[in-house]
Amino acid sequence: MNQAARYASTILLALILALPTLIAPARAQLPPDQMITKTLPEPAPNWVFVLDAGFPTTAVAKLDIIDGSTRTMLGQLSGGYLSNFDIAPDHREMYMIDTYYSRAWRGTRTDVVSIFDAKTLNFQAEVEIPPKRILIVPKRDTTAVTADGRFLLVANMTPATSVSVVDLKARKFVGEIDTPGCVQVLAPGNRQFSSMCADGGILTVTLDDNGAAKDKKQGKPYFDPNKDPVFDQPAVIGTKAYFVSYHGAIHVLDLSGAEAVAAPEWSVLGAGDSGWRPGGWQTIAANEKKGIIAVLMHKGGEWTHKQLGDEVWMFDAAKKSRLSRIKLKTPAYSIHLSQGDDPIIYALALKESQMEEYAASDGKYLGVVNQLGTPFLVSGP
Amino acid sequence: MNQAARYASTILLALILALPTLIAPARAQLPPDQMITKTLPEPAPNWVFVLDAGFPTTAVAKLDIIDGSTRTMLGQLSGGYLSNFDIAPDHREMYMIDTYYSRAWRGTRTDVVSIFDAKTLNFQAEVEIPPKRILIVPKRDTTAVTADGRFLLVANMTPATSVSVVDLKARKFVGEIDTPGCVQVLAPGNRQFSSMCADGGILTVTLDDNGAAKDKKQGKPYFDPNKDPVFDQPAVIGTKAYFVSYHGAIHVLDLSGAEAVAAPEWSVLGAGDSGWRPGGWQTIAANEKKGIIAVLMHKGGEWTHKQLGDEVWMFDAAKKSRLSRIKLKTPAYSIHLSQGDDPIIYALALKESQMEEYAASDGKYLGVVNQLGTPFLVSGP
Amino acid sequence: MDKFFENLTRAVAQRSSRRSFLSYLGKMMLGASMLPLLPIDRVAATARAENKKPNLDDDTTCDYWKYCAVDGFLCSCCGGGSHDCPPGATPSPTSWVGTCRHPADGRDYIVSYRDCCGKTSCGRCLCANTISEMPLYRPQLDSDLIWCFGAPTMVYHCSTAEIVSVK
Amino acid sequence: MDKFFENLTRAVAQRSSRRSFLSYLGKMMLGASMLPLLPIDRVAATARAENKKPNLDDDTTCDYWKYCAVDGFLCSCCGGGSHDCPPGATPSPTSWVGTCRHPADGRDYIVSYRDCCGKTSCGRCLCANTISEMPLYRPQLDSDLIWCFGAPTMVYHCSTAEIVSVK
Repeated sequence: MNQAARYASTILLALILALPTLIAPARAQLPPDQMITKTLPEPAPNWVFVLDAGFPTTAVAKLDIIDGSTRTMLGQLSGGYLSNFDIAPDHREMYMIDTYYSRAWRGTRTDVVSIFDAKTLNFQAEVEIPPKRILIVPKRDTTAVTADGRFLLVANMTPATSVSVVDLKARKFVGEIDTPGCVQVLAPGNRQFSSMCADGGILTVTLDDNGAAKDKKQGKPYFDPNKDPVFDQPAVIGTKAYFVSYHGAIHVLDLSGAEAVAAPEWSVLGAGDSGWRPGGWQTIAANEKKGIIAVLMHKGGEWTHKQLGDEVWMFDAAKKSRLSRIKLKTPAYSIHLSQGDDPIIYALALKESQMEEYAASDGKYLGVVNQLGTPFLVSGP
Repeated sequence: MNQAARYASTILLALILALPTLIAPARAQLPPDQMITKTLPEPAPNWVFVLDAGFPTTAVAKLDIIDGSTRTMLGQLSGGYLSNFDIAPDHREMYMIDTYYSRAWRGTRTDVVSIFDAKTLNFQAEVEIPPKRILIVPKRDTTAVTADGRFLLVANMTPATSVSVVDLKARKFVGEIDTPGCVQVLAPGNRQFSSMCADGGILTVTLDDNGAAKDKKQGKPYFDPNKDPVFDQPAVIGTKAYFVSYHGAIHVLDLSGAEAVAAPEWSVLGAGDSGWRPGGWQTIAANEKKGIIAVLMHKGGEWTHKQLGDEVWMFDAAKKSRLSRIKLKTPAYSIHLSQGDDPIIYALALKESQMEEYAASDGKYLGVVNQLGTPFLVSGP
Repeated sequence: MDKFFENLTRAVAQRSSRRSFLSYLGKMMLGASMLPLLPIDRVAATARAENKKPNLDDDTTCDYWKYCAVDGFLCSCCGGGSHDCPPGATPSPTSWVGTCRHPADGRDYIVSYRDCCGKTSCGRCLCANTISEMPLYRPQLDSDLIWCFGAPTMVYHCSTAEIVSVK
Repeated sequence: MDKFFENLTRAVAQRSSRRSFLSYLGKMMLGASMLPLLPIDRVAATARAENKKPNLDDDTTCDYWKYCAVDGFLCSCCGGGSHDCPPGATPSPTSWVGTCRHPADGRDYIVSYRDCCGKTSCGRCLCANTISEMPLYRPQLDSDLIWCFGAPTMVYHCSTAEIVSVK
């Protein structure tokens, strides 16, 4: 047999699927493998979603779906340029909010909401939206899904600020709402969203059943950005947004009404805590059921608000008192709390491409999930 | 002034360009900067092109243009999924041979040759080619430009093998040539190219002035891939291709005729070199003017052909004798020799994201260029 | 024989353009074990000699026995398994091949290294086992290729190792 | 004033759709130094206090004096300069701003941090200086945004620091 024949025969081999009926075992041996594509069960409370921005390129984002109880990777979603992620409240669908250029870095810009089946992770459909979404190192609240899962809201900046509304049921873009001077979308209710304004106020936009703006109310400043700005990534649980400021003030806003309502502010710093500050990317997390707040802390001076956190400080939200200080094995950039009865602290160590887990109750180190690229955001179902 | 006014005024500021005539200095001080976009001079012999595959994603390739004499970055080209790079022989244009999906990882695949002005690095035009180009961890000879700069050749695999021909003068795709059982394109002449075949032979395709195949000749096997396969990335200088095998045999093929002509084979291993092997990605480089060959070597057993090289062995091509052994500071994956009178060895340390430089004459370490992502390929003008 | 090779690969290419390609494969009646397996036979002989202490237990490590020639991100670390694609990824109908000796039963198995396609790189558990790996002019043994021929897109996600048969 | 802000940003957005946007900017007659600079003034006061030993010589390092609030890959390491885009990249007509004290003349300069756009990330010399940096609801001081508004594409390549004026 000549070379070409050998070549052809090996190419043939390369094309063969494992068909057990065709390749009958002559003697006891391992059976051929049957290749399948896995599917996912219903999300559990300790599942965790980690958004890898794909630095340094950021042209292709990636969402890791991880079971925090076993610290195993369950699957991934692919995205585009600086994509953001959301999940439907009923957990049936997942969304990547993407920007694509027809030639990756040149050509036509197209922004879409990519819809995935949450069980198969198969791509289902895309809804094209105006090519205006905020392009930024990923931030949680640049997109949001209303509590009933009907509308997906996308914050825009051109640099004019507005919000695109997608009807997820009809799978179509239904309109754009101007939010002058206010950015991001916090959507604790079914027919409204809140944006954060330059003056420290909150704009509340009420929607009608078609996703159009019915009412807009800009609340008075809740904090003074000139004195002590709050981080722009609050922990949003239910209808409450938990903000922490550069200097450690906690502002809890109830976003359920037509205008945001603030609870009295308090500080994470007690006597002897001088020099400690919140810092990182996602600097605050909350578990409403347990009434606890976690804040990522480091020691540093003014404008160290992005310094990695060495510790997570746990607080009783009602008593406004510290429960514990948890030293992290590896300094973290973003934290999240699972929403179950025995919450886990998830801490993203950006430079080490890993996520560490700690028990919120006693700070016990639970383990690590590594090789996560450049993980910026962490959230849960 | 209220918050909104302040906000507006700072946005205004953010929009201002440095216009020295508008901002007259009141007293002695640094003048405003005048922002420009730089341009490049004519490529010098010690320039070097490094292709960053953008691992792990590989969706956006990047070409670094580096002045090897000063070890400074001169500029970059952006690419797509597992792109390859070529430069026009007259150095007026540069080419990225790209694959794009309309949604980065889904949608419609489009393969294009992207044409850049070599002075401004501005994108000039694209030529769409059949979406069949070989998608592989970047290899030099998956594309080639003919010596006169007229045609750009793109090796395809579907897995059927063929070559797409682009007329660079007319900036259009002119046709596809089947190359059954043979892959890659080596193009030392104006109207021909060579491909490497599964049996160790070389297919020579002669082109007419329209870029169509006029003649095909498949030469007898030059080496036995079953016994000692040659690496598929020869150093191609002028009309000669310098191959090295897994076991260290050197095969020099003259590709100028209608059929490749082999010079007698010889080995890089002498008495006492037992256990050393070529290995890495680009494992061989040559400088024809100086008559020298560089081979990347390591100590290892069978099937260690991708092990990083600890040393570069320099040979006199005519005398087939070793000139020197150069120990690398950092093990390298790919090497290249500049084509000037005092050649530099460029050695890509893939894991360290850097390129080290050594004098070919005496092995002196010259310095390093770092932060190069995942550099796989290195070539020169 | 060149014609035969050409026809085969053309057929693949044509089928690849249809989504129904995968269903066609079920009907393919290629008696792999009856075909002469050169040069894989030869390659495998060497491979066995080089294969050091493979493990039988942990399919998320590069030295798991089936991975003797795997090159890429292990699907086992990405939500799949040693021979399963992660959710939402498509098994490629084409693959490169290798031969790995099972450390317990001592037999040599033909292993098909099938990529899971249609998502960007998983990025975890990168392995680069090169036993029996050949250059691009022997594509069926070249693991650097994107082995997604016939899959809906040529975008590589991760790699699996599937036992095809005992040798 | 909200309306004014809205109109301004709308105008930018509209012009952005035309390639001629850059040429328009030459005609803009905005007397920057005459505008009240709050909250930048306030921010700069703190910034000065925090700014430790900036260097005057090496614009490829993060502590070069003009880079007190830079965030991104330095164009100086990418074929550009401290206030020049690398070949083939487009200077963004929009930017975020900061105030840096020159260590020799002791003056405070308004610095415009303009991104070079239209190529994928340079990937070299990443700096993340956060002096005076504010959250997203103060976008003009947020360096995490892709500041390529008005450029042909919103694809970020690298960052520059351009002296606008003495304060």
